[in-house]
Amino acid sequence: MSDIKSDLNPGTVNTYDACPGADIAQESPLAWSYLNSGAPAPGPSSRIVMREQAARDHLILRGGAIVIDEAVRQVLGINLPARPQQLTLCDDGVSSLQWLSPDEWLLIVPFGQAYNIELELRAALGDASVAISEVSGGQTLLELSGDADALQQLLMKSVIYDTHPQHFPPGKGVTTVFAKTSLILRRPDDSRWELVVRRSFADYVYRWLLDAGDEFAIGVIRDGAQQGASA
Amino acid sequence: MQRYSGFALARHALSHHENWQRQWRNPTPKKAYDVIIVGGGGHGLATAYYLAKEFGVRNVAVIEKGWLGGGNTARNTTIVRSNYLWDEAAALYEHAMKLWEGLSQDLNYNVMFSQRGVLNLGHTLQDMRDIQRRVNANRLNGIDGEVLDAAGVQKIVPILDCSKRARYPVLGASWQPRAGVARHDAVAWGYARGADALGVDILQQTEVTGFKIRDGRIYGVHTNRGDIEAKTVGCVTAGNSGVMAGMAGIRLPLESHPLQALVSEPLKPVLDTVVMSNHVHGYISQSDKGDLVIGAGIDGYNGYGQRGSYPTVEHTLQAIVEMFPIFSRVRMNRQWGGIVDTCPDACPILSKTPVKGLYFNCGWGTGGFKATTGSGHVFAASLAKGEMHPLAAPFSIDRFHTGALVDEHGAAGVAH
Amino acid sequence: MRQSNRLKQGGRIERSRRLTFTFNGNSYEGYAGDTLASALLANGVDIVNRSFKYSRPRGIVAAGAEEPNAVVQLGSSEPSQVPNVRATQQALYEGLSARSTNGWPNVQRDLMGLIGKLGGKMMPPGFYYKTFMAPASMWLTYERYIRKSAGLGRSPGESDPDIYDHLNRHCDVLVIGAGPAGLTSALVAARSGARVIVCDEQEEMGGSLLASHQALDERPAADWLSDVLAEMEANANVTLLARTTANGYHDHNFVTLHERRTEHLADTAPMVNGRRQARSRLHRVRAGRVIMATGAHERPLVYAGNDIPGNFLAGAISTYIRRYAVVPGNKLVLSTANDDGYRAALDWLDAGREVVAVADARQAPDGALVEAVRSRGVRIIDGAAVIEAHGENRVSSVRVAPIDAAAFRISGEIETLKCDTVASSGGFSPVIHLASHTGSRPSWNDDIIGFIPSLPKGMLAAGSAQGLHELGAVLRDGAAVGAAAVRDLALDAAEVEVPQVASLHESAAMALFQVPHDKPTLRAPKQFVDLQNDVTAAAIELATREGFESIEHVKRYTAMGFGTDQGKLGNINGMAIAARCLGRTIPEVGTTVFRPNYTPVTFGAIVGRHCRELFDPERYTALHQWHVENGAEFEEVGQWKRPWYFPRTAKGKRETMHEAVARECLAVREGVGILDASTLGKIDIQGPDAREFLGRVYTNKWAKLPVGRVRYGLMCKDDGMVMDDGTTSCLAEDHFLMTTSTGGAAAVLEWLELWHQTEWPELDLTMSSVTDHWATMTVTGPKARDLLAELTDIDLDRDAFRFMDWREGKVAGVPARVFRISFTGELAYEINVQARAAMHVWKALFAHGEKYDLTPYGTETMHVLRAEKGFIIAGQDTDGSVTPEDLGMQWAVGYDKPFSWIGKRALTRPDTVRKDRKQLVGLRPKDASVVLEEGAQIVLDPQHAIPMPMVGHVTSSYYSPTLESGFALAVVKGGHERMGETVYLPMADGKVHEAEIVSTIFVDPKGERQNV
Amino acid sequence: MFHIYCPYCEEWREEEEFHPKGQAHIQRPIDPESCSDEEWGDYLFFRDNPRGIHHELWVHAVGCRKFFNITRHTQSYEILETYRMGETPSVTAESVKREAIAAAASTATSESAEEVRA
Repeated sequence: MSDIKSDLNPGTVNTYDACPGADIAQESPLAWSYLNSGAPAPGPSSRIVMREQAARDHLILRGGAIVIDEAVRQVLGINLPARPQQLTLCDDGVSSLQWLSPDEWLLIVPFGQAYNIELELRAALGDASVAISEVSGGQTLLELSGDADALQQLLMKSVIYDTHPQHFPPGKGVTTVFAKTSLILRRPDDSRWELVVRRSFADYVYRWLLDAGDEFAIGVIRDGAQQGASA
Repeated sequence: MQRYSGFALARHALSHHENWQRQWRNPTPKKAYDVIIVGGGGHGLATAYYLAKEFGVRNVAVIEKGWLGGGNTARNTTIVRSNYLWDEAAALYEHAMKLWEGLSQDLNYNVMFSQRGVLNLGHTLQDMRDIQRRVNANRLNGIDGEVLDAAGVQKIVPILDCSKRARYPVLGASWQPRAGVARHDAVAWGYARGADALGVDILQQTEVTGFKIRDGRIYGVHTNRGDIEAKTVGCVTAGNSGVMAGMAGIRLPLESHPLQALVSEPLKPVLDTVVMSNHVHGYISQSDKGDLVIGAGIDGYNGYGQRGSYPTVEHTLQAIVEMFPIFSRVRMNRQWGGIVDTCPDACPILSKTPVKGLYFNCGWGTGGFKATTGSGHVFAASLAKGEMHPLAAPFSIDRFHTGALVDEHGAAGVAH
Repeated sequence: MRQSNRLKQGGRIERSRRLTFTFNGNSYEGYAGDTLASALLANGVDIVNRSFKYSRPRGIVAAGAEEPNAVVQLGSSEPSQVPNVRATQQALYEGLSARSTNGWPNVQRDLMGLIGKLGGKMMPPGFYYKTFMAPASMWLTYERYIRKSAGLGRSPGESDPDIYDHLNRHCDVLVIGAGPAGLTSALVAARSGARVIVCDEQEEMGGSLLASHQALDERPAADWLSDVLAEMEANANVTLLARTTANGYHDHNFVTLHERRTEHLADTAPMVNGRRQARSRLHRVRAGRVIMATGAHERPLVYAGNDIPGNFLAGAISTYIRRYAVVPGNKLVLSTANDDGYRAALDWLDAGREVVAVADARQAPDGALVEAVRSRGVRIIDGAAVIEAHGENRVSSVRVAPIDAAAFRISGEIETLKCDTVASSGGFSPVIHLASHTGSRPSWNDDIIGFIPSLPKGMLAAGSAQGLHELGAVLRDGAAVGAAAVRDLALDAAEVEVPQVASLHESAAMALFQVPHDKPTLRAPKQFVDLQNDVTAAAIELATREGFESIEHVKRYTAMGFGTDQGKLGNINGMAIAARCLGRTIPEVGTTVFRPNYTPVTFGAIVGRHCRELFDPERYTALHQWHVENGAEFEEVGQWKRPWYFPRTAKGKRETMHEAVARECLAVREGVGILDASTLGKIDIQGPDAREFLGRVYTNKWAKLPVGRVRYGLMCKDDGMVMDDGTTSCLAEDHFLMTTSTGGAAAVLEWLELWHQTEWPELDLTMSSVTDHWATMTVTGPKARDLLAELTDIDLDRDAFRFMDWREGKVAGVPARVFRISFTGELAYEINVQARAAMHVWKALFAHGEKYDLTPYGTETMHVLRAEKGFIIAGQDTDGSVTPEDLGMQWAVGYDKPFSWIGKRALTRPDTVRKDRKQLVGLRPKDASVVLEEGAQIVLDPQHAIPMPMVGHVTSSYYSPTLESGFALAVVKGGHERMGETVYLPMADGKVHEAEIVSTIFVDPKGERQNV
Repeated sequence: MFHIYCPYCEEWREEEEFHPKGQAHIQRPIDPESCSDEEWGDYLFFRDNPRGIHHELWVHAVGCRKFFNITRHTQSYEILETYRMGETPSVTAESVKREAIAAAASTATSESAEEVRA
């Protein structure tokens, strides 16, 4: 292409570090919700605690499992979760990689790392046709912890997927229907569930959880809310 | 035919009602008829009735594999309206409406056609544009209609939540006062009684198993009770039309889908008109018995099972409770499903076919009941004359090849 | 009268907990553990309602879901009203307040009853089809009076104070019914390690065991019951749900269970620890196997006067005596055709009351129960039945006669016996409703004299639900079925020792439905089949005489089975009567079909939490808070809340929409405005074949779009009709960013995936939605460049950053992509930043924008500005019947592209090449002050008679402050060839507007302003 | 409500996660320009509508977003098979008919043949 601006793009795919710097005031998708619906603090009777982990970068990887597997082993030091519904946690306790479809994975990494990881992955991938799209601004991670029975009940009220421990052991994650929207539901370990929620639906999900969780005196820890810049 | 009236009722009461006659005979099939109608639902029976009454064709058989009026006629939510968008559809449905308006007297059978008005609610600016477009077109087509604002709607239906609190507040509505509801079973029975009295043979429990076709022309049908001959055959089998067409080697652009409905327990009168909403997706009226009659949406998959998926019912009741919060503690008694044959443009097929003498009347989708009268009338005219009636002509199968669709989706996205 | 019918001992009630309640305004007492029905009977209340059609007094006849009469209005306040509650299924609670649903002025002395008596003769089935026809204009008036008598209870007049919820459940085995069969099957499944749910509609689990005489392993049935329940409660894999009715069986073993969580406590749900709890809950269960252990309903006999209060089902008598310690009368006559009916006589005797006689339709019955009754000195009349009950408000005597059931006649002398209570038993109908919900047709079985289920895949039936009768057999069957269910699921079935039950000698039951009368049915006193709908045997006979021969016809003509009990009591009797009248067998008349629900379910429970604020998601952009704080009015666009306009308030006066929009429009045309465009769909497309793919899904060309450039694209379906539009930017040779309309975002992505996955999988590309990732802010107007220049490091020089270019750089310190595209016709920059920094950038723009009077604008102004430029909105200016050519957008159609892109072929069909298709044009009203109505129809001759030929309609119409005139876009037949012609728009108020057909571009036709 | 085995997620999932997309195996004509209006109309609008075994295209919309095929009976609603794009069904109306005939031949009773037909 004659018109290609080399400063704009040297390769066949555009990579661009669009992460707002740590000095920029950032808002999680729940900023409006905290203001509008409040955030009940967890109390002694709270059987469920909700906490947003906003300070994360999210990447979608799409392409063939074999080439991506090699690249993630090289860059992240983990195997690609190649089985359906598989969720793999990284050693840093923050990053994770999740199967979304036979050619699609969700990579969650600490805030500000998406661009460098994308570059490293692309370098490792070489000419392989793999797409990497950053979606950090478009979704957030909600963490639910507390009494296992209450959590189970809350999830049964909200998602149509079978969340019984026999059917949903740690290390699993699914995209499913949540109330009248969809989200990714994951179980990183025995103590927590995670919801990956689209930004524009986050307020609905939040209000739903407060309402459905009321009988368990659900509480909200807000310290994750504005962490984007400081993480 | 015994005349029905209040006086007749009193007279029969004196003889313990022992002397009422059959409403229709149970005849033995003849070898041949001038016209065979396949399908003894509302549309088929109406076709036979008008053939005999208006067009002098009385040597007619209606062949029904089950019991007459037992298909969608028995399963719909009984709404009758004619406020369709496109000229062709509006003309056909308004023709039907005019026949509805004298039907009880014409049949001497009270079909309880009750012109209590139909509201189509608008909840978005685009809804309101569509409503204005439709009402303007209706008016110039001679069909009654009015655009109401939210206050106007509230006046007609005080129990409707017209507040700003709603997720999708009511912005206004179209209002057709002449529209309403009718007693669906009575329509089939009234036409059956009327047709029978004029000499039409209604053959129930008789199943057409094939067509007798030679050299591209029809000569009759095979049935489980033997062959029956006729040189004109009209197929009016709704959800089963695709299967019937297959027997004649014809393909139709139809898909048969489940359409669900439900009723509440009977309640003292609380809702006098029909209220429909495309946007929150539900419609409701109250029957003379007191049941709230509620329509659910069409299911997206093909199905002949006379049932659909449960979430469709859930979504419908969510919409009803959103519109009428006071109904939250009312209880749902029964749900059921019909099989609707839908066309790509949400309009029917009234058409000749490549087989000479074989006609189809189908594809009414969710709009079949309200068209019963007009559909029967123009189809009878077409069968009697061998040429499609002018009101039926735009609905030929050809349109799917020329592209001349009559696309009512924009105006009639909701099932009813 | 204080619980005069309550026995001193026995029952499962808690005598220490006295409860007060009111019925029809009178105060009564009962006990915890009572149902409303048992408490009313305990207090000697005979008349609980008036019948629907004839207004006859009615009493309680049954003890469960099959009760047709005792249907009451519950609720002590307006919002807590519940219509049509069956008293037999309503637990008593302190303060319960109930009323009869019919009866005027009251249920005891009802005036309508007079009309029913006098006019009843005039009301055979279907009478309304035969009258009220003249004159036609009077029907609505007649109907108003007919409607007055409609309905049972009434709707609340105020909104529901309660909440409801759903639980989505999954299990290996769902057991429906916790009677002897259900419990043994559940026990096997639970011990086998399966995930088990057991539900039962009653207040207590146990079913028939709760009132059983029989010993299990030589212990009282209740002891075995509590052991089993305790074991299952302790098993973490078992969920026990009492007060929970399985209402609907759906495809692939999906079952809805309705759990009444608080209805036994109060009419509004009490708070728990200061928090609200759901009044009732719907469990949406997906089960590996479903075991239908739903038992059987007793059938009453049909005889004259069988609706007078004091007529009961025999089994109901036993239930009231044994479970509730209530004996609802003094002198009993039993009419039965089987041994089971005798249990009522035994219980009646045990309660210390008199059994006047037993009329047994069979000759010489000798079963153990028969002999037990005989041995207590009760007179048993063989081969006889109660043919008629007498009494006004309570049975006072019966006529008993020997009958010849086969010949349907009285075969001997009739005698009259004094009594106040009649119990009847015609046999048992398995409760098979759920099995037929998905269309399976049950079949008639002569051995059990009833229908047995034909089971859908994945469902098993156990115990009396499949016609078993004897308790020992029922228990063994339950265990066997439980084992079969777990084996189906590839589990090893655990051993369970089934308790031993002494087996009783039983004499064979006889098929008896309608009892003959000394008069023919049409002349005999009313013999009721469906008590709730007042359907009599005569009505069924009349229907068959009139040609209604299928049972479906009979039901519809007579309304039999359409009540809230759905014919549980009467339908089989009705079928048998129809069969008798037609000289056919029951299976020849038809089968019985059922639809959900088994018993009615509250709308609220089905709706669950999906109401009020949670009815449907509201989608917000990252800037929503700012919009709210700045007074925006919102428009619904799909699920999004988009700012519609931003009215300002000056000197206490708030702008009208017209004023606000005019101000916003001028700000953009003359200064600079800003729009939150974040809701546009955005799709990130990567891969070597991305460009080829674009060429196939868009109508225009993409082969040569250079990196750094943006192009407008139009998308059609394969029928040639426009479906969506938007811009797509080339980010790199193999990388594009597509935008779609707000409403079309999800559908377009699914559409593109459909083509890629199913039609062209060989194309190497992937697509991901980045709609929510990027926030989009459109800065537009002549001063847009000046403003943006203050905040960005991007070179904004008009030649370095041209119209339809995009660039990367920082805006307000945030990395951004900026697109120089324009939907307003003015100089415009669409700034995309990650949504988490959107508010920062937006606020920074306003901080710098103050000196330019940066004006936020909403969708309304956006629409005016785009329409002035002739830009379409897909879905507003198109409706699925408009081609690119109809829009005059041939410039966006690549006729010579090598691949036959989606929609191309359809453009050459006869109808799409018609010259007189409706085409998009501009309309200029002759009177500049007129803003045409959107949706107004366009005619050429406004004098034409109705129906008036229409040639098109207005799709978009606004007032333009720039033109100082109304203007519109419209589609008009052959419009492209009619420039300059005058058309007319006749309105509802009689006015006829005149307008001129003009170009769709009203402002800056050469496009110079966007290119400055 | 259907319970659907997603051939990509390799799990049974609830119908609410899926959208039906009409008849499966509709092939867009390779060279649309050479199609007659009749052929193009057939491709656009005419679909099989059997009472019986039907091959349908569905998408796991809330899930892996993959399109796949379902072979389903439109009267009983029983799902006989799900299979990935590009695969051919192993159960068809013809195969079921063949098996029914074989089964009827192997069992002497006419009753079981009746069942198979139903």
